[in-house]
Amino acid sequence: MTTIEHPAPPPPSGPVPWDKDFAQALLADMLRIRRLEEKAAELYGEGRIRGFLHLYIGEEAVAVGALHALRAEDNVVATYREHGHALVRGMSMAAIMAEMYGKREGCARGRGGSMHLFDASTRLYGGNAIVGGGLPVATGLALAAQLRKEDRVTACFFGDGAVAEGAFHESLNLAALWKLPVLFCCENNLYGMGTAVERAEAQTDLAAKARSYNMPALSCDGMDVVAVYQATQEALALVGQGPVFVEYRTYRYRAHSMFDAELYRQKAEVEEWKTRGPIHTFTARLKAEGKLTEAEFLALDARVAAEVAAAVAFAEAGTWEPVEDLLKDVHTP
Amino acid sequence: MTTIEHPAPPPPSGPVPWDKDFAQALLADMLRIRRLEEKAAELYGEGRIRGFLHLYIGEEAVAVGALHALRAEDNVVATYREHGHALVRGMSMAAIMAEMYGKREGCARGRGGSMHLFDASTRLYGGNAIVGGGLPVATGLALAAQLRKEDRVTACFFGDGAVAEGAFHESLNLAALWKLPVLFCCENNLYGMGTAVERAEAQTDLAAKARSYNMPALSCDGMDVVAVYQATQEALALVGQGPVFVEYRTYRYRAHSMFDAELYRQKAEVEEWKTRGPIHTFTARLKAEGKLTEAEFLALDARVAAEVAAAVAFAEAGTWEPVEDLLKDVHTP
Amino acid sequence: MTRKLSYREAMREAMHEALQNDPRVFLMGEDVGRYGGTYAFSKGFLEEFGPARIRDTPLSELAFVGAGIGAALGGLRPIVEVMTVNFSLLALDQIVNTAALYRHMSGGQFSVPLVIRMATGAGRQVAAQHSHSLEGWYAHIPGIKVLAPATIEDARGMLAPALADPDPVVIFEHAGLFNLEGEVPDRCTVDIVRAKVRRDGTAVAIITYGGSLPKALAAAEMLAAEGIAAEVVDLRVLRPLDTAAIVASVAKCRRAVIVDEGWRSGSLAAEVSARIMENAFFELDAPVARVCSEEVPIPYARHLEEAALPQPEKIVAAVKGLFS
Amino acid sequence: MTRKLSYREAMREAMHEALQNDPRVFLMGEDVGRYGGTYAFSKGFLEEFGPARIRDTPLSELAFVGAGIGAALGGLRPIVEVMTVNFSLLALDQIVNTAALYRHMSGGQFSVPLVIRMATGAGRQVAAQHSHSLEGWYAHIPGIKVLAPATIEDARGMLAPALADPDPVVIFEHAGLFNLEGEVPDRCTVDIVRAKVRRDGTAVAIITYGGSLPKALAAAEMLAAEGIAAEVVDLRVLRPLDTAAIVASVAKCRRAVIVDEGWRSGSLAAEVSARIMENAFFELDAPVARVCSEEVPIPYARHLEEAALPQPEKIVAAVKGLFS
Ligand SMILES: Cc1ncc(C[n+]2csc(CCOP(=O)(O)OP(=O)(O)O)c2C)c(N)n1
Ligand SMILES: Cc1ncc(C[n+]2csc(CCOP(=O)(O)OP(=O)(O)O)c2C)c(N)n1
Ligand SMILES: [Mg+2]
Ligand SMILES: [Mg+2]
Repeated sequence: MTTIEHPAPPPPSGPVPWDKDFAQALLADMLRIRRLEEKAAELYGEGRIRGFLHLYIGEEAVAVGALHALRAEDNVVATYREHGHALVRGMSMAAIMAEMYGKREGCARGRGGSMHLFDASTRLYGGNAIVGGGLPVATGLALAAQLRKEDRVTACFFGDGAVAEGAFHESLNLAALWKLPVLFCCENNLYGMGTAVERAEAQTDLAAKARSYNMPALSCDGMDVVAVYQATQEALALVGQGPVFVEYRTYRYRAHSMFDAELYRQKAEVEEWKTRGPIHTFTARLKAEGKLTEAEFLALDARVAAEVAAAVAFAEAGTWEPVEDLLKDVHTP
Repeated sequence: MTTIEHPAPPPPSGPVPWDKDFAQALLADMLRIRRLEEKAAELYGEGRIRGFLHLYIGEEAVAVGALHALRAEDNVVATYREHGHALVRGMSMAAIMAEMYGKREGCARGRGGSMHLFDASTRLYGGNAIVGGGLPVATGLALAAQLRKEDRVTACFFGDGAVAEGAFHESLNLAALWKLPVLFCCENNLYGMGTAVERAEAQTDLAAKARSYNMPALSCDGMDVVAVYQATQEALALVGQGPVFVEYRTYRYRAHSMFDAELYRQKAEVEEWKTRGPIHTFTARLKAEGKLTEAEFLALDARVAAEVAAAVAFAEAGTWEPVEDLLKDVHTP
Repeated sequence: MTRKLSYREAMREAMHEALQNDPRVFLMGEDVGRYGGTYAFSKGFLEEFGPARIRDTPLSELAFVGAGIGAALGGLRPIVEVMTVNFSLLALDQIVNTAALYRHMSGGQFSVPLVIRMATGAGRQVAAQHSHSLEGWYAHIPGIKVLAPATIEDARGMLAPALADPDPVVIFEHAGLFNLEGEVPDRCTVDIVRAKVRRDGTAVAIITYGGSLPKALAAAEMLAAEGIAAEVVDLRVLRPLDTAAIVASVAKCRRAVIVDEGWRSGSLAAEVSARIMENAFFELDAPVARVCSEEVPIPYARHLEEAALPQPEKIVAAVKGLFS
Repeated sequence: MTRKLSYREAMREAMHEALQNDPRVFLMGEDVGRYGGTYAFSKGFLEEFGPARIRDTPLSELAFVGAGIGAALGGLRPIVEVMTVNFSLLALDQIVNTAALYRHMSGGQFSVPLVIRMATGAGRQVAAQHSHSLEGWYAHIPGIKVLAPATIEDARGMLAPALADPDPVVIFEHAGLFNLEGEVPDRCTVDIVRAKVRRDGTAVAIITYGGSLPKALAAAEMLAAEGIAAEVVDLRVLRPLDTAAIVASVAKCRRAVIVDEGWRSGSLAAEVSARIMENAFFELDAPVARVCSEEVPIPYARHLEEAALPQPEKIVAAVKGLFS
């Protein structure tokens, strides 16, 4: 194949509508995710991290733009590809790293690992390793907010692959029927594992699918943190009347998990999308607009590197949950 | 409530586009279903029939119009409300009645009862008491036809209630994605048990929902056997390119099953729909067009009554499967 | 003081009380509202408590059970009614992969105070797809509690402690019991911890639960007429099982028959038998026997259905087999 | 003549052969095609057999398993791959309420010649939602057969008879075995009826299946070093169970330990224990013991996961317990 099967969108352009501090904060978060995961991949190679590890590299603009548009009182439900969401939501890099090490100092005391990051203090309801499994739960969280008259949106992240699951259909219908404050955040990275969206969905316009539940649906360039933030804000403004669906069109640069020969896509396709990388395009725009100097970028990069190093050190120094506590937390004491 | 929640459509009108024989055959089938079920209800009251019994009374035009449009080589998958489908498809009234009696002479040797009528000889793949349960099976039957290059459509009947099930979503997507020859026949009688469609579906235009899978979708007046037949034919003409969805707008006159206080709908609503009854409106049209005389009608009615009486006699005279054969047919010998 | 109630009325009262006492409690499921409940358990609730708290759901078992989990996480105390255990298969993923795991997987951060109720069992000629008894499956899952009220008192009293439990509780209500009547105390407090001896005896322990309890009691009556004093143990709580009560009864009677409407292979009865093996082997005068459903999809015809299910006569025969 | 194969290669060869020999056979499941199979079992198949017979499915477990049922009814011989048993919960309704019941419910008119394969088991630190062992659940259902190939030979040989079976067969492939290697005969024919003694012994019967077989054999080796000659029985066919083989081994050894990766309560091990109770009680010199998974969602951390699962050391300890 010489033509690229899934061409990348044009690179993001236009002015960044934010002040320097806010813009740099978002850039920082994208970089934090990137570096954390690069390190995690390395540690996986060394056997420090085991099990399944799904990297978000390439998709950072989505979690960063979307979660910065949310408020602290909102709920977040994520997938197994959720390091970014946990981090942006406020979980410390150290707690994430320790969890991936399986250490007691991890957010879930080492019981969950990479796919199961939970944080009650930031209303992060997990990490869920069942595709589509978070959708009904998010719907119920929104039902609780509605019945308790709490001003709280539940943002539920899921992939394009999840759209084929019955859970998607049932949850979207329920949320729309009951006008629940759910933000359905579809991270369309064009593949569910090795299956391209056009080989999984008869209707590949996922926003059109969502509209069939009588709910507003938007799409945006998920490689552009500005577009993500704006679309999410726009969606949030509509959530008062019921659920809203947002499709973030993005791309995964790395393998699906750590075992994946990537037979299902072209190298050239990945390379093309990499030229639209959310971090370097945003960096370039900020620089062009005078909102970031090279020195500031280097300082930021160094801060992030230090944070990663500290997180690794924290995880390395962590302890093991005693085996006698194996049965702890099966039930509430 | 004084206004009717779910008003009936205007009565069917326009010429009946069929010759006398064909028209009378369809009328006969509607009457056969009606009388069979009236008798079944009576026998239920007497305890001759037990378990669940779901009557199709009011909806006869759907099975009759749709199944007459199909060919013998097509497959049929139905629900627990399937006496009509079995009968029109060609199962004898005697075999149906005996099955409802639990007799060995029943189509499933008394193992299935009312909800599980099966007939290999007419390609009736059941009777399924799980709402939505037939949809994946029908999809697979169509896959077999496609792979074996057989010219065979699989007609799958299901109710409005089934549309909320994940099975609906997954099956419609699969069938559309793989362009399988399935006719999705939605019997929208406005209620799933006691839940009106607008209390179950955020989008109550079920054909619009089906279109979101990129498949053609039609709606028709399910109280008019002519409209049903024509819509089904129109749909069948499109099945070559993949699945097609047809919504038959109909109404159930009786309770959902034999235990139902019908608290969820107005008596006036039922009465209004009864004035649009598929049998008497069609009878009137045929008479008006000179395609049926009163004498012919009476003769037909008498024939049907005799068929019902013979079916009851057959069932009464039937035998019980020996208890020693209880474990038969758990596996193929 | 006691009063007479049917099982149906008892469940209804229990739900009514919960809805009245705790604004966090709500009821959600298919046809719980306008229809009045499939088995009339919630008749009149919609009018009394309104549609926000008595929620008719679409036919979306996976999503509304999952929504129950989310609502519980969000601070409510949902009672989710799955019409029957047969349809709960569609919701199992949420129950097993989400509700049961949440607390442990989150390192103790989140509990799921959810009550799921469902009708179970055969015996009404509703045929293969509507006659499952899968209590044993649920009792296999760490992270949930499983209850089987078999008496009017338990039907009346088990819901309150289930709702007070911070973790998911699944309640199985056998459809064959709904019309049974019995006396209940005015203030009906029962635990959800222990099994209970429903009839004292010394010759054989008949261990059972749910819809088989009346059959076991009938068998005990028949055995009494022949001079065999059977003890009848109602497990009540299917997870975690009350091993001590099982062992105590077996140690006393030295013989045991387990009655379980589940299919024999892999039944809950197997677990009870294995526990007796492990904890009371040396107390046994005869091998423990099981009376379960035959390994066949439950047929529609009455005589075949009866033959497929445990019956008092089969229990009596099994007991006598232990003495021969 | 024999040759060396890995479990993965054995399964791959078995599928390859079936696809080559029978045009009715096709493979359907998530990522069986372009991706080459989640565990590389079907690498290269798409190129060789084409997209009509190697069908990547959307993530719709309920529908594609149900479509397998329909395709089987329609005259094909589908191999449906459910990526892991964990996700099979989403498809259980079709398996239990449709596939298993079809033949009986239709009075013998329709059979469903469907093979469903799925990976099962824990041990790779994939945490609570990806570590279930629900073989025992499936073994509870009348109308299906359940296989657990635990050796390279069985991995190579069980698919053909499963495909030849006119009724639904579920095959569990323990992910911990995929890289194991072993010798298989050139023409590999195995039955799907009988259990098999994998190591002869006289002092204790260790009865197991699937991913626990290597652990049981390791335990037997350790016991041999201490002078205890353990026999190891591989159940192989989990439904219907080969009771005769179990009883024969127990009768010979007079002591038994059952090893099962399922959670202890309601495990398949309970059924085996109950069958020994019923059929070999008087042959026993000690109560039958079980080594199962602890009753906890399987944790991610390696040391906790190891503690949660059966291990050779635990088996050895359980065996020794029978002699004290
Ligand atoms: C119900 C279920 N089926 C299959 C899997 C295996 N699996 C894990 S991730 C994945 C792909 C999901 O794709 P998508 O929803 O697009 O999310 P992405 O991984 O692209 O972020 C699959 C098939 C699973 N975890 N759960
Ligand atoms: C999965 C499932 N959920 C619930 C039920 C109980 N039930 C039987 S019929 C029915 C209503 C179905 O409504 P619809 O699909 O509109 O068909 P209708 O009965 O109106 O013909 C319900 C809820 C069931 N049989 N299966
Ligand atoms: Mg994706
Ligand atoms: Mg309906």
